[in-house]
Amino acid sequence: MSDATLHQKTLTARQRASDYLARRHHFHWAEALPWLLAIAAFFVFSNRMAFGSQVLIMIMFAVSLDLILGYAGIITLGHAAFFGIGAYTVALASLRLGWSEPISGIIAGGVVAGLAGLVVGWFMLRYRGLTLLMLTIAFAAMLQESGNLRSDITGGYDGLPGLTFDPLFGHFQYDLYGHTNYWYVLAALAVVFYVVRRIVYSPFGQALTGIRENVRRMNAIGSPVHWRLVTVYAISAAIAGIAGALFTQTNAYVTLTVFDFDTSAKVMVMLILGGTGRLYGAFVGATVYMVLEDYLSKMSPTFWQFGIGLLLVVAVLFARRGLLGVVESASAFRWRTGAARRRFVWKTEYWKALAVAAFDGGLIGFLIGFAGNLGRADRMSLFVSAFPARVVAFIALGAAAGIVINAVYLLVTSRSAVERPAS
Amino acid sequence: MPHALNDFISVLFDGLAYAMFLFITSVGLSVTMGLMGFVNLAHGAFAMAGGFIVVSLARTYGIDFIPALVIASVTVGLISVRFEQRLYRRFYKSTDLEQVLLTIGLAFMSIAAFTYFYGPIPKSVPLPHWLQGDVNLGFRTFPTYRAFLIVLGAVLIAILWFVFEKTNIGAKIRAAVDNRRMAESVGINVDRLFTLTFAVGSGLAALGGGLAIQLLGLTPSFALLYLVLFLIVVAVGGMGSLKGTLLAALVIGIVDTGGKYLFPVAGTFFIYVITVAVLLVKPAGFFGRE
Amino acid sequence: MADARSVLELDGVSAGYGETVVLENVRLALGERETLSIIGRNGVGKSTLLATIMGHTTLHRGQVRLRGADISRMPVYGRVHGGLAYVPQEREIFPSLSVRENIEVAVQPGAWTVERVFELFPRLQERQGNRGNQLSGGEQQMLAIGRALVGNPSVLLMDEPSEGLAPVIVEELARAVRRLTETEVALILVEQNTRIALDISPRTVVMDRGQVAFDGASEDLRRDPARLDALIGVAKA
Amino acid sequence: MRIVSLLGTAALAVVLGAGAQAATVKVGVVLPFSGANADLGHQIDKAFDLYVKLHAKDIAPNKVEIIKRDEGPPTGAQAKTIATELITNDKVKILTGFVFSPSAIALAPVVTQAKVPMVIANAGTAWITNLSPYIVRLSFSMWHPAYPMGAYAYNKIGCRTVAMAYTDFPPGKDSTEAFKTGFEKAGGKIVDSIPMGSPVQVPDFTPFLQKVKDEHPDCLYAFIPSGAHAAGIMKAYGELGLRKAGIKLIGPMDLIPDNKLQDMGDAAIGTIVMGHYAVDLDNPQNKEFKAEWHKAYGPDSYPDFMSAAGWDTMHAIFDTIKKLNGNVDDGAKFVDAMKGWSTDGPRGHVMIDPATRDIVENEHALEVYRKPDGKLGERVLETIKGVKDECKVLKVGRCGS
Repeated sequence: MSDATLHQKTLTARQRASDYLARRHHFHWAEALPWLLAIAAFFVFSNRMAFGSQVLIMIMFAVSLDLILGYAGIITLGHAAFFGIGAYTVALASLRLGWSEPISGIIAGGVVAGLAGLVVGWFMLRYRGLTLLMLTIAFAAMLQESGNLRSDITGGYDGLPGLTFDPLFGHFQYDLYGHTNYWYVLAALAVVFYVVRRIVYSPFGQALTGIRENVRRMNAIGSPVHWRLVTVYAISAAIAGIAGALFTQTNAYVTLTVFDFDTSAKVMVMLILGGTGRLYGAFVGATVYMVLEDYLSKMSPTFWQFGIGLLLVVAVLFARRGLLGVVESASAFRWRTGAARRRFVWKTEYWKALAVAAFDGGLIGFLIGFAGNLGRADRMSLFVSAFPARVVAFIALGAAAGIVINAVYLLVTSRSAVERPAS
Repeated sequence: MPHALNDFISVLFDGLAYAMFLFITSVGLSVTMGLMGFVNLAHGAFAMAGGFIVVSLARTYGIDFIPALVIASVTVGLISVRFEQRLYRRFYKSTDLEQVLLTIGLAFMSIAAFTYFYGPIPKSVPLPHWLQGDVNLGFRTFPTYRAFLIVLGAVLIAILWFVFEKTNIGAKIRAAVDNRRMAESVGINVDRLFTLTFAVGSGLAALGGGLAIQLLGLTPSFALLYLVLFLIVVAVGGMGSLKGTLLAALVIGIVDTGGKYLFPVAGTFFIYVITVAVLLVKPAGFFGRE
Repeated sequence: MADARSVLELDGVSAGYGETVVLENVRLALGERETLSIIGRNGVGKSTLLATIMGHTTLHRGQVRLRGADISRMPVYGRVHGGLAYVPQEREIFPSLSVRENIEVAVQPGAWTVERVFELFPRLQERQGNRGNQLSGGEQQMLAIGRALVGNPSVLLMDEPSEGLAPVIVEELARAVRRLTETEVALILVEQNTRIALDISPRTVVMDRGQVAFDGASEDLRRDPARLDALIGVAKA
Repeated sequence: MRIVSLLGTAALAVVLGAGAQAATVKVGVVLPFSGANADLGHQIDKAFDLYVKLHAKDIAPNKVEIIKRDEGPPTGAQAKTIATELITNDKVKILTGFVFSPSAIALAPVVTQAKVPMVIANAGTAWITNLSPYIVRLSFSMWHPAYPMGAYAYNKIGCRTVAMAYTDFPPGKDSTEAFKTGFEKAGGKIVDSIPMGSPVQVPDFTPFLQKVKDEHPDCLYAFIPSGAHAAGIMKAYGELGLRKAGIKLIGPMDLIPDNKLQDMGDAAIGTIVMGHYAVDLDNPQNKEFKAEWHKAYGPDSYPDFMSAAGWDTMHAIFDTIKKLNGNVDDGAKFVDAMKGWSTDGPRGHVMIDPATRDIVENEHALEVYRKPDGKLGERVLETIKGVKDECKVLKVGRCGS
């Protein structure tokens, strides 16, 4: 094959690829849905816009993570570093330089965080897997430690209070209800999201997905893997920085805890929950997580974490590709036909599985009942007297729960087995 | 005694004791991640469970600290078998992200559950008399509990080293870490090996949790609070490597102690500096496979 | 050919990696103590065939039977306990185990012991304390064979044992393999080196695009080079 | 009957509220109920609940409705969001709780804008009350115990040289700064000041205390958050044998929170702290408080300095509601009504300084000893009456603004 034909061939391939991308780039009508919901939320929950703004900020933060985690396959537990850099950029600019114009402020936050991402990414992105994970954690932790070391500048863990920002466009004041903030953050999110969407569906975005799928091959075909990764990392850092800047502006306050490991872990959990590598996964994940957290912590300020944990475990058991994955498979789902339904028979395996589930549920129930006695009672007598009835009740409850959960699991998984092309 | 020498001995001794705690608690995580490729962020929850069982046994039943430690490790080890068989096994072939979601969910649940049963107040446990006070080694005294940690750590390391390096089962574990597919192809039941090592790892974590009561204190947030520390030990040592984990625990333990002793202003900075330095030079950790 | 005395049978096997199908409707039976070579061009599914017998692939259709029992759903280690052994193409020696440990982890009760392997490959005995990753290619191949033998298999699967080795070593290995054909064990040998393959086994299978293109006496192919060339497609041009 | 009791309590209120209906006052309680510092939140929450339960009748026919929310981690952000919502969505008229200073700091502009009083039950960074005219603090500032401790340590305990060790966050710096000011004024010498890591994690305290041991000062002044850190540092202190080496442990009351004291064991005996409350404080109000507490939460649960402040906080809120006869819509009026409020509570006599809206309370030098019944207790060595926040008196740093 001559060079010329080869060249021609790549050209047409490239042409086809860009046609394909252009097609995918068209907006699907369903994509308007989250935005319409966000606007509707304003009118329905107009008293709760302080919380609403925080949800939008977390969505933006999760989108930034999706860009590197979902599309480039970079696993990080230190993304709070860039969120924090953005947050402190606007805080320090306002406090020390008197630069209080909000929109230029978030741009500055994005630029500073992006530059930091560029430098750090250049060093770190030679590594992958656990090594990279630990480097990202260490970077965020070192920023936090140095911030505390210079608490004369950063305000340490008491933070920088009394930040004031100019009215938006010199006109809109920040009200107590957070209405201005909500529109402001929503607009920022829309702009950022548009950019991210462009990036993802560009040839650059496709190259990233290629890197995620197979680094070695991308290296072999001469793709500048490292620089691409660094570039996307910097972009992601910049967006995280913008989210952080908005965080500072809407709160008018920032402390060093923005760099916490918890912040990084939480945003990652939100994203995986919603579904990685699908843009709107960040919307679903962040919203579901934060609304549920808010709801549960209202219901039980002390034990709400149990509900969140359960959500995550159940989500990962039943929704392998995140919550958005469920929606996608639901839209492609056809209810079993009569023939398929008949094929679902209660085999002995299922009975066995249910028996095991009952045993496990009973075991857990026993442990809970038992531990409950151990933890609650500091005296033996209570333990002895309350032992039988309470523990037996817990065993029964656990066994019943085990059966129900497993039955549901079996039904769901056997359904997907039926869906497979028949042999 | 010259001042500098005294400093040096202090750092070495305290660092060693701390390192032993880190090793005991982290080694299970290292093997889980190395052998099964499973990111178990609920490892700290097993450690915490061990700690609380020790508290319950010692305070409710008046069982001595040492037997309580043994019972707690064995119990948690056994319970972890069911977790592994019923829950974790489904996720060996899943992505890291799903494993993260599952195990962090479990950690959250455990925090809330233990808060419910034990409350949020830090727990303590009565130590036997022979573990209190100082031991005099002639030239200076050392806290007995720390000395006990060092001895216990050394004994455990010797046992683990023997099992891992000198027995057939150890060789099988190493084979499975090297190449799971091939290990199965020579007839090793890797699933059962996983369950076994997972149980031992969780049991050791529980032991670490019991030992931590006296060292760091024990509250339900223990499940996630020290997770990063354990991950650091695993990453710096190299996943699945026993001697790597030991070396990492020693380096982290002694450097952290030395840093706090000599330059307290820099706080925990040193741990991260060491982590970054080691990983930049040896990305897979001291004894990890590239 | 699938008579009652076959030790291993593949019955209408379609298999591959994940959704991809590499093998299609493969039928094959191996008699007790029989030796069989599989040849064919690169990428026609020879290695996949062995991997499928071991249980490393996704079986889409068909059955694999060992001594008449269906092992299609049996885990890999179960198949080994049932009498299969595998020498993979890349040797896949455990790098962090010593030579002796590499063999010891695979031991199943039976006639083959560590000592007997050392008799077959004296060179391994000399290096028994070395780590697996310190061996030369030929030594690794010997170790891989020895490791398979101590499992005391009734069927031994060997994937291109001669690949990438110096001719002298290849000869030494070929001698060892010939000695094995005289023992109790049945042997399936995937081999690039057609000469060695036809030489070692009386029966040869030629594969093409995931299917069995020829299954018969090696002698027929040896006598008819044109047919052989046509079958293995000889990509020399 | 109800009218008679009303008449007895506030004649003026009856006149003012003649036409008014009985009001339900919504009070938002923001405390850390989950996370590493959950036990601090629970200590205060229990006191709140107890007070509301026992004294609901005091404000009849008005009622309070308590809405509890999780303060979350000490970031300020979550507390700000949920407290803002308490105001905008739940329409609470009074905010209270706040364990962490960042929460109070973050919220200051909000309460100023919303004109909702914020009654702080713990957060101790000294300058918080300067941030908004709607902030009233019933607990303490770091300076309350630490500053008088300086002089007391030099004059009464006999500390000539002191090493300070503190958790490296603003309250820690505040507390050591205050102690240092008082101590150096009295003539003492600080030999070292050791930051012991961030409040995020409980570290292994041994290296820090080993350093102190090797420096051999007369006394060790330690500030740590009163949760798991307190238990940790006491263990390290005991284990390293610092007391045997002649180094006395002193500090603010955070060092020996009453609900963790029994677990601290022999190591704690001889520790001298400055504080506004101890379970063993001998006054009738405290005896009653303690009895009710044990009745409600069992004999092994103890109130501590945070609970005592929580009790007084709710007391002040109730008294003010009563005083205004339930007309609490005007936040400024509510704060005005609180100024100068005083009572004899579990802590002894306390008063809200009208000038600073901060508490004026007694500080006690307390020593840990073993009681005849085998339990640990705290005995009062000396009481300093009517202590104000000296940070604001001396106008140190941000306190001056």
